[in-house]
Amino acid sequence: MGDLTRLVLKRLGLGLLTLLVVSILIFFAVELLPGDIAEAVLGQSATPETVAEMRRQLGLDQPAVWRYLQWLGGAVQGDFGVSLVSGEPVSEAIGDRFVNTLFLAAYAAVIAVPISIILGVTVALLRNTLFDRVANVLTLTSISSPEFFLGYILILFLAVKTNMFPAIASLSSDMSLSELLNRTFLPALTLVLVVTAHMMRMTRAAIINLLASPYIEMARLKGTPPWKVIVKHALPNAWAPIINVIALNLAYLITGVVLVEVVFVYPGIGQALVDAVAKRDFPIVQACCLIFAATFILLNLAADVGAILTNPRLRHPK
Amino acid sequence: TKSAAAAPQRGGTFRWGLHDGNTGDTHDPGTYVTRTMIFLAHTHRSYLTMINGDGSLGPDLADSWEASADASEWTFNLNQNASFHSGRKVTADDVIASLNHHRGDETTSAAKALLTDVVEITKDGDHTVKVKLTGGNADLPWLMTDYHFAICPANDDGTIDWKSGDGSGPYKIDSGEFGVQFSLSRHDGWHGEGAWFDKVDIITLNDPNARQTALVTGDVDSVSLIELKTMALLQRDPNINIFNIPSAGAITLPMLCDTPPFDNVDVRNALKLSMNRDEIIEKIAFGAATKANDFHHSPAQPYWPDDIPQREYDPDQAKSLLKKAGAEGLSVSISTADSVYAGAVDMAVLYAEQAKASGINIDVVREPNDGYYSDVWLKKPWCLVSWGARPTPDVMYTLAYKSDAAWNESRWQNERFNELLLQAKAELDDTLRAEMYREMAMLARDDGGTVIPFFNNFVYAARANVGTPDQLAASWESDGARAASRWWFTS
Amino acid sequence: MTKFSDKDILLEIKDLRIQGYSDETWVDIIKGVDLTLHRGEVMGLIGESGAGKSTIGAAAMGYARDGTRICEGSSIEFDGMELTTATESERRALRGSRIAYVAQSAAASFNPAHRIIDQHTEAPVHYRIKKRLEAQEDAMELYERLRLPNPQEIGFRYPHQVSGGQLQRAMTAMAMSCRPDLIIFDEPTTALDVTTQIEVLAAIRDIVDQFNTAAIYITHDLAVVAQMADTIKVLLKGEEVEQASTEEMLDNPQEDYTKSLWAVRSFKRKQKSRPTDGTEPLISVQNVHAAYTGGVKVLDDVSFDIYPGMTVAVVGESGSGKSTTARVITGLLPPMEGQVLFKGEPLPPKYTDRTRDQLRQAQMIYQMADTALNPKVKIHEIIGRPAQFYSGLKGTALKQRVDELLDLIELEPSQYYNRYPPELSGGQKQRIGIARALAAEPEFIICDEVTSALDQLVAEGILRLLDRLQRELGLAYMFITHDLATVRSIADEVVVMQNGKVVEQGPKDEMFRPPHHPYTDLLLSSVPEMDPNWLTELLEERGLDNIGEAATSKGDAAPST
Amino acid sequence: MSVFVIGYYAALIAASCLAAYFNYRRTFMLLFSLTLVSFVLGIIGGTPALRVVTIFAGALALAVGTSYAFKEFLVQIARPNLAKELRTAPLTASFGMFVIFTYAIAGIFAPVIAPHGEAEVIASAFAPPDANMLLGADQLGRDVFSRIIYGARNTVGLALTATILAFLMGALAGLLAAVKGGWFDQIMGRAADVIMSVPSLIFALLMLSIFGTSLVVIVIVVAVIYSPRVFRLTRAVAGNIVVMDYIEAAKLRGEGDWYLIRREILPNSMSPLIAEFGLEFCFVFLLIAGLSFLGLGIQPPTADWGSMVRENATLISFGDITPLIPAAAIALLTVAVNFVVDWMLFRSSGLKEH
Ligand SMILES: Nc1ncnc2c1ncn2[C@@H]1O[C@H](COP(=O)(O)OP(=O)(O)OP(=O)(O)O)[C@@H](O)[C@H]1O
Ligand SMILES: Nc1ncnc2c1ncn2[C@@H]1O[C@H](COP(=O)(O)OP(=O)(O)OP(=O)(O)O)[C@@H](O)[C@H]1O
Ligand SMILES: [Mg+2]
Ligand SMILES: [Mg+2]
Repeated sequence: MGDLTRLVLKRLGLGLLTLLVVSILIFFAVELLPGDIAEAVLGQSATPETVAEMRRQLGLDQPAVWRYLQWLGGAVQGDFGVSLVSGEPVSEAIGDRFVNTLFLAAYAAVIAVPISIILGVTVALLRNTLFDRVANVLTLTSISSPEFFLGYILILFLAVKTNMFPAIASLSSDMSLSELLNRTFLPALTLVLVVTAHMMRMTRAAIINLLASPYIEMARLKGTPPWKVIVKHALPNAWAPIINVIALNLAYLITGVVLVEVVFVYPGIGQALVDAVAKRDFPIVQACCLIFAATFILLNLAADVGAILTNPRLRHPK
Repeated sequence: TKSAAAAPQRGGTFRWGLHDGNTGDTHDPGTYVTRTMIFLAHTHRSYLTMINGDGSLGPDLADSWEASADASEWTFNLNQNASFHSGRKVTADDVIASLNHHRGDETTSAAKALLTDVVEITKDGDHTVKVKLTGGNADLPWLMTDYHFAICPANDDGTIDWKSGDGSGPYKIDSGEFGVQFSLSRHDGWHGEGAWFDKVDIITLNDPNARQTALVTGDVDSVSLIELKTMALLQRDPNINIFNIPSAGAITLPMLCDTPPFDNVDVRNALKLSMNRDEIIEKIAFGAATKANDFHHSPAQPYWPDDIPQREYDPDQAKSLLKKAGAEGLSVSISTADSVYAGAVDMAVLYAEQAKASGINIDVVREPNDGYYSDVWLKKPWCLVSWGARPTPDVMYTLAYKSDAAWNESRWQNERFNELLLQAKAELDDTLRAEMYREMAMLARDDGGTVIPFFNNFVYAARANVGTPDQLAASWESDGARAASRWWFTS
Repeated sequence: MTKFSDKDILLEIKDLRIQGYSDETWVDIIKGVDLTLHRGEVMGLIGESGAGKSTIGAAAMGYARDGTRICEGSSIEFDGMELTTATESERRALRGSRIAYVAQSAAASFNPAHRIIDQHTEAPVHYRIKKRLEAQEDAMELYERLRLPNPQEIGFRYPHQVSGGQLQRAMTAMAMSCRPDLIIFDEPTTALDVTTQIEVLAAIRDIVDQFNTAAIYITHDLAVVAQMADTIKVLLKGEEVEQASTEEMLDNPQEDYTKSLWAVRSFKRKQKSRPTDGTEPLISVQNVHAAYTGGVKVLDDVSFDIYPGMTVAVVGESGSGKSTTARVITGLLPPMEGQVLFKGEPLPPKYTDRTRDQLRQAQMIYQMADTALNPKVKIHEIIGRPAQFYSGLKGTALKQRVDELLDLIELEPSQYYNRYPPELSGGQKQRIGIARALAAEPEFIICDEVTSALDQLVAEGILRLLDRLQRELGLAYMFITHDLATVRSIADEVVVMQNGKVVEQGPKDEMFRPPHHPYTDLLLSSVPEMDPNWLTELLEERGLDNIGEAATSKGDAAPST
Repeated sequence: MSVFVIGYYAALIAASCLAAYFNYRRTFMLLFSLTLVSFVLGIIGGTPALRVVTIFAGALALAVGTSYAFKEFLVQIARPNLAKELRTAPLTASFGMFVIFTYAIAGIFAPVIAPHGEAEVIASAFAPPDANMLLGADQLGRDVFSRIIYGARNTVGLALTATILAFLMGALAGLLAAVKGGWFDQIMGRAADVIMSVPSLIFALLMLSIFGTSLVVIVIVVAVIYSPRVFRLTRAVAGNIVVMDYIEAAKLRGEGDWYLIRREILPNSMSPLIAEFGLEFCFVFLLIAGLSFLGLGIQPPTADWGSMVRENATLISFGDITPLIPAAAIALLTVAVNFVVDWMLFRSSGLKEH
């Protein structure tokens, strides 16, 4: 287990480095974006004097590198600055939203991950049958239209036509959990449909890939029933790629769902990021991107650790 | 409008879905830019004056106002009953501080340009404010309806406290999150009439589909914008009333008059003639628009000249003009973006198809939504712009057609036009003034650098149980942004 | 046939025909084989690779392997039950409980994700024969009987934590878990080295005797089957050649094919001795110490010389450092100390620092032709590439050279020129490996266990080929192997390695004459002989405990690749 | 009871009997269960439901027939080696190939096939289908069918270029990292992490705003966004290959990295890469469609399926199927590509069952 701890620490260290690079990249990318916060905030009514004045007030007249270092100095001490637009501390500005995003991601993941694995196992068992084809066609179709469109279709059938679920997922703090789950069901379902196909197909592929192994034949020759061959003998050896794809999709659920948030008016962090980019509110953009990057790094790490934990060869080295 | 005006009654929570909001919004009136903030401002703050449902100018915080003879000095008398949500009375100091917020070197207000000719603002007792101008401006009281000039409580040092969200409007903010939603409840000490609802929820619904479904499913009572594409389909729903209000908002296509080939007036006119406005109104605005005539003065504004001949689609004449200008086979590009106006890109594409008949090749360039107004507008030789409704032709012309205006988007220079603009501004005689505006319209139409296909209507909707006055204001969507204080529930 | 009465018939296969699906058509694999097996009888099934042994073994369980089907008209009757017409679930109910299977490679056939004991108890628990705990205890008992070290604990390890020989015994125990009536052993010892093989053979024989279990023992090694079987059936290309009791078969084979199998072991060539005229050794390994990064020392002061035109056999059990020595010579693993001389000149320790010509002079033929030939590259390119790379041949010259090489290894150029490696048999692949080495025109070739994955007829062919090439081209070989029979037939000198050290070296005939180093002795005596009583006698001679010893002392040995 | 209903049941039962007689068990089960289901359907949904079933079954039969014929066709024209492989293809795979083939033809010969130009305005907005316009008109009165055809060229062309570029960059980097190892491997790995950890829409927004929205930039940006995934996959696959003996043999021969990558490793990592290609291809479509959300996608009036869905997406809320047509075009292609991919995966798994 010492090895595992070492691996985790090493990866976390590299992760910090990655975060640093991401922050540099984001800072200068935002810097390179045409227009700046003053022009963005003032919009159509910007005049050169007001823009210049606003820049001065926000300290944008200082050199970019200097501003970055200032920000970095604060960030290292845990102070991610204040929103340039509203003057609110970054943590306050996006804290709640991040929680919302995590909630939606968790909601979708709790449904999608078991379903895709079960479905993946089932289609691997019934491979090349009608069921397999139909399941594949359905899931593939669901990922081949843009997610906002999928959202529209769900809204049409589940909200407008049958009125089963609310069409917009606006939240308030005094909701009970069941109400919350009901309100956010449609966005969660959309996300489920978006991520299921990928995970299901990877599960299927990973399992099928093992079916020609001698130990699978051995299991069959021991009289193990077909479903047990898949579940007990193939699946445990197929975890590594499956976990990786799950991690990738979880990362997507957290970082990539802007459009779903827009469609369902869900106050998540993706929307905040897009807005902040539009306003060139650098501290917010930076904080969002760092959160996303950290999520990604942690999930990847979790996937690698998971792959190790599910592989006895790595878990119990000789 | 479909709904009959029954007697208004009190009660209910009005859930109002608005079409434009941003997480980065603030309560600073100087940086109001999204619809959510503008509408919120009209709900929780007050202005000196307001535009009534019938389009006339009415009192808000100011009971009455009068001008000096040359219209260079104005006096506003404040309503003595007006109070902020905190309970404090509204005084002249608050008004002065609020207006000064948009003036001076330190300001970062987007409305700075509107007040450049204000010399000084003084008080005369607690409830009288005097505004002194460099020259005459007959429209100053109209100008005071501009959404930036919301009155906020003054601090002791002459700045305003905008952060707290305090105001003197009909509703006070209970809670809220920018770009998401605000909950408000009635301000009992409001000085005006109306405010029938007990509570108002303002919900930002950026996605057109989200707005429509929320309205259809009853998740909101009214929305501020309907996608024109689906207007006809939505109309079939008996539970929904659609309001289609002609406005002074316009789509313009300014050509930089100092940049070839647009420096040639014949080329400009050829382009104006190559547009089939009827088809554009039918296919892009789905009928919800008023045909424009290449001058930026709408029938919804005062002094509109109704006898100017409409310019029609005439490829042949366009061709001959081009021939005259030696610019046959003209090829130009026009920049546009989806965010300018729903269908803006389509409109440019359609225009390009129409212009082919005149032998003109228009290349449509879609620009990123992000940063359109800082990178494209005023910079690219020809682009597509959406203008909000301005109360009077003077405000509009001063902003964007005066030769030295910061936003003279077509860089059009016309001596006579500038002269007339100054004269009309200070002219208190309506007939003379109308006469001048007619001449300016002709100049803009025949010499100006802006193609104006139409004035877009405001198309918004409410559920059938929402009662509305007979006449709805044309200054903003949702009854001049004041639906919350003017509408009521019928059942 | 005398030992068993007809009443005790357990399995009767009649006119078995099995087809395999390849190239979009069904081809016959088994062409009408009959087989009768009595209770308690052990039948040896032998034949060259691809003869259909495994297929018959699986068919005895009513199981058609992936891509094969049992044709109509075949009959497989197990204990009165006709398997060809039984439903899938009826057939499945037999597997594991009444008929068990021991796979060729235990290392690959144990599921790496589960503990050995969990896999062991799966069948008894599934068939509700025993409760889990009971089954576990039974497993430990079986482990003990099979003389596995630590029988109480070893089952709780994962397969990768156990050596190959031990796994093979655990697999046998697993097959016994439901006390089946019939066990099918599919080449259970082919992947093991000689010393380990003996333990497994002994264990299998014991357990089968104890429980009076019938068995089908599949192998291609006659000497092995001689130790195990009561009757032997010889197969060739899906057809039966002959069947007889073991003694009869050994003493008096009837058919030519069977006789040819015997003849394999008679290949021998004349031993050469070192040149006495003072020629320098071609390769001289001098006091080499080596270790893999972060690991313990694998080679400890290894020295030996190889003279031009001679064959030096390096023998030793798995993990003794034979392949590592080869890696040091080729420069893949720079030594910690010591050096390698080529014609008296020191070679740079890393292959990347060697010149093209130095690389060309030492070629290597790998043990596993499957992994040594790129499956996606055509034969002519595999062979042609070294010629092109070192000699700059192009166009027709290159094609001519490739044809020449193909001729040399006795493959018809026109037929094989454009094939891919997966389209070749094991022996053919190995020949391609040889041709690739020859294409570089080296003076020295390292053969790393080139015959251990091949059946005897094919292996014999390879050895003859290598010998011929040596005579024609004057090559020197370093011949790594753990098979002493091969050493006997081909080597001039022998180097014996154990635990990274050279324990003995010298000319072959001296080495095969006692007295030996005790380890050499163990190796030599472990090579099975064609005498049915050889194993029994050997076990008596060594004593039971000694065999177990040999297994545990190298529990860590990595499977050779 | 109309003639149709009687004919319907008669045909089904006759087919079931035939299947039973000739001992096609699965066909029989399928047909007969369909018969039973049809009884229920007929009672609940009446004749229209049966008609739907018939149309559906007909479409399926047509697809099966086409796929079969197409497969035979391919087998006939292919070289012997390839033909042998093709013969093993299941019907779904040949259906996939047929669809891909059709799309390719549509894309390549778009100007010849499409009855109207992609930008040509010929009717009123949302004009219904007629003899002239198979699928009706869009919001500007352009022929939807023609735009779909042109879309095949523009969208697929763009997505294909971007995906191929992503694969070239990602695979090359992955192969190099696997072969070189050490610090190069580390740097490439970290760089991939960085790119992947920025949300793709934001990344695209930043890059496109900075470098402009020309087609070339779009292709490059999309490729950069997707290449890290390819990189990781390739690195993993190649990691398993570089330890093979044949790589060692080539290294011992003194071969350079480039030869190793090109001749030794790449041919062996093709099948997982191709499988990944199937899904990535679809994701690229969607990303490009998503770009138009930010106003950054393909320039108008170029027809692009993603944008065609987007432009009229809200109509779906009123049950108008206009946006479904381009969405179906994308879905069909995705399904088709993945059918082919499934077949390749199955082949590379080494299973031979039927
Ligand atoms: N699925 C299949 N499709 C086609 N041919 C097959 C299939 N499985 C096996 N064969 C062929 O059947 C023959 C017999 O195979 P089998 O595995 O029984 O041989 P074997 O005697 O066990 O050989 P080995 O000693 O190599 O294990 C071989 O020629 C093999 O190529
Ligand atoms: N790449 C490696 N890294 C670390 N240790 C290794 C590596 N390869 C081999 N070893 C270890 O080095 C020792 C010698 O291995 P080597 O492969 O030389 O044995 P061998 O005599 O060739 O055995 P075999 O007959 O099984 O091929 C073994 O203990 C093995 O576990
Ligand atoms: Mg076999
Ligand atoms: Mg070895």
